[in-house]
Amino acid sequence: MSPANPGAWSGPAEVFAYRRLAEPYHSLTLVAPEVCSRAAPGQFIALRMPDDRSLLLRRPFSIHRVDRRPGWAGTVEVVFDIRGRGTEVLSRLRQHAALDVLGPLGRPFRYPKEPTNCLLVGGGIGAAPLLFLAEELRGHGHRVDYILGGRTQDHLLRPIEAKRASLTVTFTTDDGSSGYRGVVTDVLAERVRATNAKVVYTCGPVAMLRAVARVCAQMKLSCEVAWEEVMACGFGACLVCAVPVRLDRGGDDDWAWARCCTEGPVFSASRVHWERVEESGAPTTTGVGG
Amino acid sequence: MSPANPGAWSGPAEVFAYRRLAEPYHSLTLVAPEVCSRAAPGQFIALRMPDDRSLLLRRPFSIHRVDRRPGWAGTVEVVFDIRGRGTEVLSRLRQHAALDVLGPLGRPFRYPKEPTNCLLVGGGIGAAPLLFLAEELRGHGHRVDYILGGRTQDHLLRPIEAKRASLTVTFTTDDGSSGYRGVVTDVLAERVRATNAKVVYTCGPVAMLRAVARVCAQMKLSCEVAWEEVMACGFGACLVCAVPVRLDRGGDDDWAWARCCTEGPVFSASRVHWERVEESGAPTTTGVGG
Amino acid sequence: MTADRRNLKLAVDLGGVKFPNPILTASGTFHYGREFAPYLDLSKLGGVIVKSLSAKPWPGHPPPRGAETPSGMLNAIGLQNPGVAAFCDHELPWLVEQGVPVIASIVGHSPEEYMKVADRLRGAPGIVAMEVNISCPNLEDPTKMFSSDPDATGKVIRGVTRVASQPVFTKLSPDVTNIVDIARAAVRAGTHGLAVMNTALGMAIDTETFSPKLSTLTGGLSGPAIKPIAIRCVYQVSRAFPDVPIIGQGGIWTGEDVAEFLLAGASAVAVGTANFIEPTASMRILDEFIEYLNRKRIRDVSQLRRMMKDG
Amino acid sequence: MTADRRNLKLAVDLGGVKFPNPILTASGTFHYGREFAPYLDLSKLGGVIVKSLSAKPWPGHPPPRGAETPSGMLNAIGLQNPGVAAFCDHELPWLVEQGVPVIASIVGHSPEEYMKVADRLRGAPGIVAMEVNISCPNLEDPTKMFSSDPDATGKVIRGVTRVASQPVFTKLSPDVTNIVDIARAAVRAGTHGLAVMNTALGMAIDTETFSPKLSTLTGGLSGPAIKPIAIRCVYQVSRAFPDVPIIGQGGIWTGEDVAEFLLAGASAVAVGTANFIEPTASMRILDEFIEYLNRKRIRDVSQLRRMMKDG
Ligand SMILES: Cc1cc2nc3c(=O)[nH]c(=O)nc-3n(C[C@H](O)[C@H](O)[C@H](O)COP(=O)(O)OP(=O)(O)OC[C@H]3O[C@@H](n4cnc5c(N)ncnc54)[C@H](O)[C@@H]3O)c2cc1C
Ligand SMILES: Cc1cc2nc3c(=O)[nH]c(=O)nc-3n(C[C@H](O)[C@H](O)[C@H](O)COP(=O)(O)OP(=O)(O)OC[C@H]3O[C@@H](n4cnc5c(N)ncnc54)[C@H](O)[C@@H]3O)c2cc1C
Ligand SMILES: Cc1cc2nc3c(=O)[nH]c(=O)nc-3n(C[C@H](O)[C@H](O)[C@H](O)COP(=O)(O)O)c2cc1C
Ligand SMILES: Cc1cc2nc3c(=O)[nH]c(=O)nc-3n(C[C@H](O)[C@H](O)[C@H](O)COP(=O)(O)O)c2cc1C
Ligand code: FES
Ligand code: FES
Repeated sequence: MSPANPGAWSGPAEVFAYRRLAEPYHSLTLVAPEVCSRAAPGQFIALRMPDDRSLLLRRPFSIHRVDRRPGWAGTVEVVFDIRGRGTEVLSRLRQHAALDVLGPLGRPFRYPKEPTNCLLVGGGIGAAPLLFLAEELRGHGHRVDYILGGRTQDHLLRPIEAKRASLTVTFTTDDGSSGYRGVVTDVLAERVRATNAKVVYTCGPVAMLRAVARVCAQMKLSCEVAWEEVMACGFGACLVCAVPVRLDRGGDDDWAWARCCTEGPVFSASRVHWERVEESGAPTTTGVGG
Repeated sequence: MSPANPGAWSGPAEVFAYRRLAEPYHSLTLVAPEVCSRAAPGQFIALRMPDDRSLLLRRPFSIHRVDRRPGWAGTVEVVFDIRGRGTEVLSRLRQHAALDVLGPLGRPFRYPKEPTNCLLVGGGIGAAPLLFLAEELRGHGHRVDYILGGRTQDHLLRPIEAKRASLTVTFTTDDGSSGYRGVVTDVLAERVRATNAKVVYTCGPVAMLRAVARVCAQMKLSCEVAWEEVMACGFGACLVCAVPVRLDRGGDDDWAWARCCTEGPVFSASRVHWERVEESGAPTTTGVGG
Repeated sequence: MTADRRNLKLAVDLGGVKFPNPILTASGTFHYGREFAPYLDLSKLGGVIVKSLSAKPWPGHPPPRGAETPSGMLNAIGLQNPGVAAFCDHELPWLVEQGVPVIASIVGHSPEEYMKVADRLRGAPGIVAMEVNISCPNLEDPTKMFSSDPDATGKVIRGVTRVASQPVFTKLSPDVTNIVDIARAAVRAGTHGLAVMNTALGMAIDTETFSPKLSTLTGGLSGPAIKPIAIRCVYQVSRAFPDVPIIGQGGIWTGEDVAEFLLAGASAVAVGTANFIEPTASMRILDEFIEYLNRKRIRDVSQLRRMMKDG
Repeated sequence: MTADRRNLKLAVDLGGVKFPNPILTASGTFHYGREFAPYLDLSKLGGVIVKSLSAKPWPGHPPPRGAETPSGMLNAIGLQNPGVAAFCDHELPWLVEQGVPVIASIVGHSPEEYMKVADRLRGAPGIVAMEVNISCPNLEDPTKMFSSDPDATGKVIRGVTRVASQPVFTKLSPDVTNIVDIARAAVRAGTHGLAVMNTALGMAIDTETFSPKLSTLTGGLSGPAIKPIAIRCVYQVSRAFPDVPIIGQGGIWTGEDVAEFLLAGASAVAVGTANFIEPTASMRILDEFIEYLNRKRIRDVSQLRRMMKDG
């Protein structure tokens, strides 16, 4: 268990609680004081799969919330939906189970220097890091408003907590089962004006990030996006998690692959080279590895 | 869960109890009525490794004991020592854990037709099936005496139960820490005479089986040996578990590989082609599989 | 069968060879079927590929013949079998009686030996096809397997197709520089289809005893560990020969694995090592595959071959 | 280091190249070392083989670049690297400062490109050896990798050994019909040692989206799944060239795995994929290996090479 500094902490954590949330979502709270004390919104932890050695790689999860109550071992909560075998295994864990954790990892959201009106835009499970972010922003004296979207009412992640964490919350659902019928970007411009927001923080599917970033660019708002890319290591060693970014000089041909896990997962929307972002991994040449 | 007939039963079993025995040995009792009701001494069950899919193959274990108390779901007990990852995983199982079982498998010990004096010879963990055998033999009206060997006193498998299950018990240990200092075959001929045994049942390391079989051949006693060979399937499909046996006509060149899992694990010592039994897998040609 | 098969087309046609569903059992992992009868209804299988048959009985290798590896296993059975004649007399009739299509896997040390087996099986009732196992040392050059050389492959397949009365599937080995070259040699020699793939050559050493875990040093690696290699081989071969039907195999464990092989270009699959751990694996996999088809609203299995998004 | 190293000889000498212990980190799985500094003391490693370096910067492939497979993973990074010059200016000095032997892995699209990299590294301080990654498409025939052809391999290695000031290790691919033929070509071309082996070509398809899991369709398979293939390759090559030192790699996860590779004939090993899951994997593996040596009363690691019981 190396006291990784500036690196992440790595070691076994005990499951403090597993909770089933609304329909598709699950919550896992881990006792991990070393992670808890250093975690910032937008960072993630990489969980090793317990028992099953055929599941080789760690699974990355955004830090959903931390509990730093004094005189109490700090806990870290992640929320997830079941996508495959790993998340299914995690959903079967119960109190006192042990889990190997690596974290906190990655570059967090950055806060404005001056008190600023901030708008949070989350879609589906992508909203995971936004509650934590809302609390921290308000702690730093910023106003926080929130747009929370999902396919249906059940896919709105922790709506009550969202209400508590921000001044106003706007819900959008594809089927209209709750709030506005449509997607977050349908209401974005209006909410920006209504809340007089100067900074937008967003995470969710790439298509949504792209749409939000476009609106922000048009409205000249600074925008930070939390990215999701397949990872193998989570700490910068493998180069699996490639995200196309403009280089500082910024010409359209002047770009490179950035590592989502260390240079991200939070990127300034203006740094992402959107033209090069594939929404589906359409195959190119054939690769030989390495 | 197929009602396999004449095949084995296959399905999930609940761990009824895990017990740590003397130093190197562990005991696992499973609730498996379908296996319990059909099991005969010398047969084995094949346990699938829980959780870890990287451990592909089932592990075969002799049926140590069954509990057929009326009005109580039948249980099956296996005893084992830790050889590798699989047995280590099994040693961490506790009550109520679920385990996939296939069994009972293989050809059991055969009993004499007439009331006969039987001598059981077990070495180390190899003694696993002999308690069950002793009970059944006595139930069929045979006299049972027992030679139980091990490296040290701690390696004598269930000595008290051995005493209960047979008329006389002779212990041998390599270091003399209990009973006769030496190996089972040092006392075999004397015990045969003293007990007037006509049939010998033995299991343990190949070297021991070979020595016991030799003595029995010299003394013109019928002898059954329980064999241990690496297995993949346990029910006759893969041909991994090869044991060299003489064919019925029995000439030295007239032999074939028998399947330990279906034609054994119990073989008549006279059927084993001892000259072809390798005690260490000294490599021959190079294989390509298949 | 728990899964819902209504208005699903499961039957597949591999260049004239018809199977009621695309899930077969792989050679050497199902013996001649008898051992599985207590566990499943063989007539529910797409087909059974029997343990490879030689002209004369082959004794096989001494033990140890198997070893576990991470998500896989090594084997060195040595193609033990009683010979094609004994199979026809004692095993085939029972197997055919079960009402399942039988594929005869054949093996030999020379093209002539392969032809002898194929000849013995001419018109044998119930045998719908032949799978030629060319992963076998060539007596003319025992350092090489037929499967590692296009010419040796061509010789064997030309000979077999000449005498065989059934369609011939050539079973390729992954242990070659370019599997498409071997496939081409087989196609030119008249093979009707291909089986992709056989085990990969591997080895394991017991660090306690310092001895190899197999009596033969090296052996065949199978199981989920090799699935990515098998998918790659099926994809390469199917894209090179789109009209040659392929029986995919290598590490199949779930219904999704079956879909993955069909997407890669196979027309049917064979379940191997999974049969050892779960005698009913083939039935579970068929059920899972049917559930997958229903979930994805795929009405005809043969559509999958054309659904992969590879630009 | 918890394990007891007293009167153990851990240092190894690979044809003049000395490492304090036989456990190195594999190219592309340790980047240039910086990312691991927070987790372990690099000076405790036998050596670091850096991510492959090309003459000019290589951008690498688009995502997705990785996928998990049973006990393994596929990758298609595309040899992304900033080029040998940037490495020498910005990375090498820091790495050398850590007090760990550095092996430079080099790659190119032509023998000339390989030579350019080797030339740029001539006499570079701290670089004790070069590993030539020939698992790269050859521009003269992009359907082939250098590693799949003895002549192409010979050309590259002859060129590199001519300009390199450090001993050269040629890294072989398992995806060939006869790995000994490629090894022979490298030895004849003057390679000082061999690295066995690189990833195996594999593929995976997402059955939900019908898309390949890698943007490049195929990629390199690594991890415990391939260990049996790597052990077989090391054994074949070491028995063919007993005097050529081998760096074994492929699926190493435990101290026993290290012993297995040395028994097969390797003189040192490289830990790869394990570094991703456990940043401290190399140190744990070293500890476990030392415990193994103590348990088996082996005083000098180089003894293991001669201890295998293979008749
Ligand atoms: C920075 C970051 C933060 C994330 N935060 C969350 C979160 O808070 N809640 C949540 O539910 N999910 C989150 N994800 C996605 C989550 O990592 C995947 O859902 C999970 O890895 C799937 O594992 P699986 O075994 O269930 O799925 P499988 O598809 O079986 O996984 C197979 C392999 O693919 C990888 N993989 C599959 N999908 C993804 C993905 N979308 N992103 C990265 N790797 C993937 C897995 O890690 C594993 O290595 C995050 C991903 C990243 C990169
Ligand atoms: C018919 C039969 C009855 C047996 N009865 C018992 C018993 O009652 N108690 C007991 O402790 N052991 C028994 N064994 C041996 C037991 O199966 C092995 O100890 C066990 O499989 C080791 O698994 P592992 O993962 O701990 O060891 P590992 O060496 O890690 O196992 C790796 C692989 O090798 C196989 N293997 C390793 N050793 C043996 C072996 N000796 N025999 C068969 N397969 C092996 C394993 O099944 C597994 O597939 C029996 C074996 C057979 C064939
Ligand atoms: C993500 C990744 C990147 C790799 N990059 C390189 C590389 O740049 N050059 C190279 O020679 N090998 C590269 N390899 C291969 C490894 O060096 C190693 O040979 C292979 O992964 C087998 O070892 P392992 O199973 O322990 O990972 C890479 C492997 C992985 C998984
Ligand atoms: C124990 C065993 C025996 C096998 N025997 C044969 C054989 O006789 N003929 C053959 O063509 N393939 C044989 N194979 C290979 C399988 O048919 C199959 O092609 C291979 O195992 C890959 O599939 P799998 O990973 O699902 O097992 C054998 C495989 C195993 C594991
Ligand atoms: S996941 Fe390995 S570099 Fe980002
Ligand atoms: S273990 Fe498969 S035949 Fe005996």
